[in-house]
Amino acid sequence: MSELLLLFDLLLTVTLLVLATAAIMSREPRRAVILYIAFGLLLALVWARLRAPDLALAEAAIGAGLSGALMLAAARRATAAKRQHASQPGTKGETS
Amino acid sequence: MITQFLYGGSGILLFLLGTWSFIVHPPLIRKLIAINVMGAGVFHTLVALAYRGLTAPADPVPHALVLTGIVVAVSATALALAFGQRLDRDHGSSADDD
Amino acid sequence: MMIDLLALAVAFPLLGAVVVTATPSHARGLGLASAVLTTLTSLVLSLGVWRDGSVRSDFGGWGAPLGIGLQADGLSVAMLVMSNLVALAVSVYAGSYFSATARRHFWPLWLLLWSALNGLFLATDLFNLYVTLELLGLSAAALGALSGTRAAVAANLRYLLVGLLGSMTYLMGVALLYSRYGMLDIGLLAEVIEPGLVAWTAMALMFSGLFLKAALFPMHFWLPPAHANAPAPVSAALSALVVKAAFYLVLRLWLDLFDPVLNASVANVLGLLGAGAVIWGSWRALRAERLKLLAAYSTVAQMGYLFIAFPLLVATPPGLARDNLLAAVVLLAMTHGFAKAGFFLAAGLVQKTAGHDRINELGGAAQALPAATFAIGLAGVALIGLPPSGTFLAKWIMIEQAMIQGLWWWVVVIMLGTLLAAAYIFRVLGHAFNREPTPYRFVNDARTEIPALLLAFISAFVLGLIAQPLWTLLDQGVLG
Amino acid sequence: MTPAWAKVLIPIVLIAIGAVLVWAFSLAALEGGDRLALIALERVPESGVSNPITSVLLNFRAYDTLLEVAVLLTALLGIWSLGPAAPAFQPASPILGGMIAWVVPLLILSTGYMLWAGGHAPGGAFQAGALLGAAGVTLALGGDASAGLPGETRLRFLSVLGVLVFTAVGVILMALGYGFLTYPEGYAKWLIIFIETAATLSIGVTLAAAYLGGEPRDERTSRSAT
Repeated sequence: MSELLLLFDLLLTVTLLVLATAAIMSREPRRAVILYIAFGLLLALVWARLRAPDLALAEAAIGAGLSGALMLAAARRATAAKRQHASQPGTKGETS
Repeated sequence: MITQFLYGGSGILLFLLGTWSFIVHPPLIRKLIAINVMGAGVFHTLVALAYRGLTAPADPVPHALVLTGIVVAVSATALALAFGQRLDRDHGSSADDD
Repeated sequence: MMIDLLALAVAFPLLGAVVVTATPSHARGLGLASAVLTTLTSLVLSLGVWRDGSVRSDFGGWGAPLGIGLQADGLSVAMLVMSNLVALAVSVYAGSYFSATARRHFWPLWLLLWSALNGLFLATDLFNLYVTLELLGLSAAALGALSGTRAAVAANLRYLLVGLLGSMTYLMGVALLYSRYGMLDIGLLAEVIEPGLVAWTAMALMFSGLFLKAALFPMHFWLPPAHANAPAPVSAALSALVVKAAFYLVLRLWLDLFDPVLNASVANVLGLLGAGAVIWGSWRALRAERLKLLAAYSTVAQMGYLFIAFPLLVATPPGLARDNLLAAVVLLAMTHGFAKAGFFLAAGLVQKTAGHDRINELGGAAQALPAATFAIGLAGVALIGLPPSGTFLAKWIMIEQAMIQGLWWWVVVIMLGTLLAAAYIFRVLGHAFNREPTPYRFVNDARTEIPALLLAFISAFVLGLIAQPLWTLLDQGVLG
Repeated sequence: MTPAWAKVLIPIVLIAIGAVLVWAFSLAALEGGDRLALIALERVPESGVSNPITSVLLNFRAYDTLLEVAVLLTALLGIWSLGPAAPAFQPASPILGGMIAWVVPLLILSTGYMLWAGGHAPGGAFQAGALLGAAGVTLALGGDASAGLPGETRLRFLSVLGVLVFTAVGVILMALGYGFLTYPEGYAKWLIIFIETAATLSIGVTLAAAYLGGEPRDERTSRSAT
């Protein structure tokens, strides 16, 4: 039983870290935000497992949900601006 | 105990990942994700430390701290995004300043 | 009927912010009323501490480990008095500085910042401090961007982000302390904390977060653009109070919590960074092209002096000499608060009248705005450290103590910084006085010029000459 | 932007910091006790609510929570001070519109549940407020330029309601002689529910308004179109 739980814990931790890394490394704003939302939702799951259901709810609704929605709107604007930018001749699209 | 170490350790790792990304990635949206991952690391560490096994109830004090932290983080994120949007509007380019 | 002045010092500005947000058309009147009420509360509270010793109030009736409280002792009250007087002057000035649209944004944010400041100076709980730090950081960045220029928005966005990085690092330190000692109250933690890796790491985390917020060299990069581009009354508050709050917290944690953990090498590192700040900040101030940028770099330098005090404090054995040194540091912080606020308010007036604040083109400002120029001159006296300013007394004590302890290199740094400060102040005054005098009125716009003059006057004359009460005040709690 | 030496140095420094942190936290967890956990859990019955986190947030450490609501208000005021909002989203398609008509009442209903449940089960003002805010965001996504928010006067009032009620309760209790935010015996439950209700409304409205961005103006739609 406890070995199974430990395996579950390990799996959650590894997935959590992979998602965080993916969100951080992604250059494309929209994908980064979506990965971040996935990370937040998984974090909520982990907290539910750690006997913090209040926090799981808060993280899912606020941390992943509303922060995610805010950043997603910003990323959408950024992508739109970029596209508009690239379509105009003579201006450089940003390459960071 | 091992659960605390596993999750607490991953919290520290998240904190460092966030810090690193905050330092090296200039675009605003990436900095904000970095700050939020950093915060998630701190919160995750606190939640892991509050955990006292499957049978005992967890320590409610760190939980309350984390809840406060989550709300503060979303406030800061919203404000920073509004700053970024204001810069876009003035400049007509994306928020990739500094 | 019971009156808890500690709670009211935070609750009044909060309620003021609420009222001003709900009725933006009366923002100025209601805002000024809240400002006066808050200042009065703080002054009465301070008077009580001065007479009867430190007070503490526990909210919720739970007491220390479980609940949170506020506490006022000599050190916090000294900062509280300075901050509230400066903030009141800034409020009067801001009353006629902002346009009608900017006013409705300024007042609620300003009162929120004020409640964060009062809450920070009176806090006793490590996590409560984190919340006040965030309240302070968010309101300060939003206020700084009120001038609406692209440079201001970009600089204050950076300030906001750096501030967040700082508070997250601070919070990690708090988490570490909580996991070891299971409590957050500073007083209770101080009783059980023991030197070792845990305490040391927590201190490193918390201090590095606070250094970022205090703009300690070389983490000062965000300060000059953010402070130079903010509206003048906001610049005054940011430079005089907000960075000072982070320094106060370092001092508070140092004295109350980490005293057993600390050793000379940590203090020397702080002193070294402080020395770097003094020299680099003064040099950049000397080379600055704009008046407000000069003032902002001067803040970097002046923060440096405060950190130079740490190695001196550690080297001095407990006793009268150390108490004097500590009082000197507080006096230095207070004087700089008044002086820099007065300087920025006057600089804002110059900028508004001349339409720019380029130092080389200030010719004749002294004639057009005698009161503002006089305020800059007086504030300059305090920034350089000429007698009878508080800075003079404070630097004198610091130099004396450094000589006694044989730490002559800190003396060299302080002297060098003083010379550079004299150079950049006289550079401004030289440009302001370079035309034939024409008879103008001394005071042109009383509501903006008098606050600037008063602040500068306090910094140059009052604090140095009547510094004795400060010693009495610091006896309440910190020194005793 | 980042020089090559920094690209190598920063990770090395961070890994070193990480090693120290892991070590310190392990030491802390091994040596540390759980004193505050026991004290807090023991005194939950005295707090007026049975959910320990709500006890901590709204009773033991209520002052923290007051400042936290103030932080949220600060963010909203800051967003308002930065000028008009970004252009609104396109009006939703009929199918999405139909879904929104379902989702929004559901979210508002669960806000009420979450608020009520917070006293004894997982939930509370912040989770409830977030759901209320999510209802606003959903409306905004559907093309509602005001996200269901009222006009400026009422919007301003709702956004400060949380801080107002929280502080006023504190000050009134102080004036009555109990002490700032010190609930008299027997009244804790109702005062907490009162504060939480006000805070939930404020949090929801603030989050929705923050998502929308821009100053509150009754002529909002005409402004954002330009």
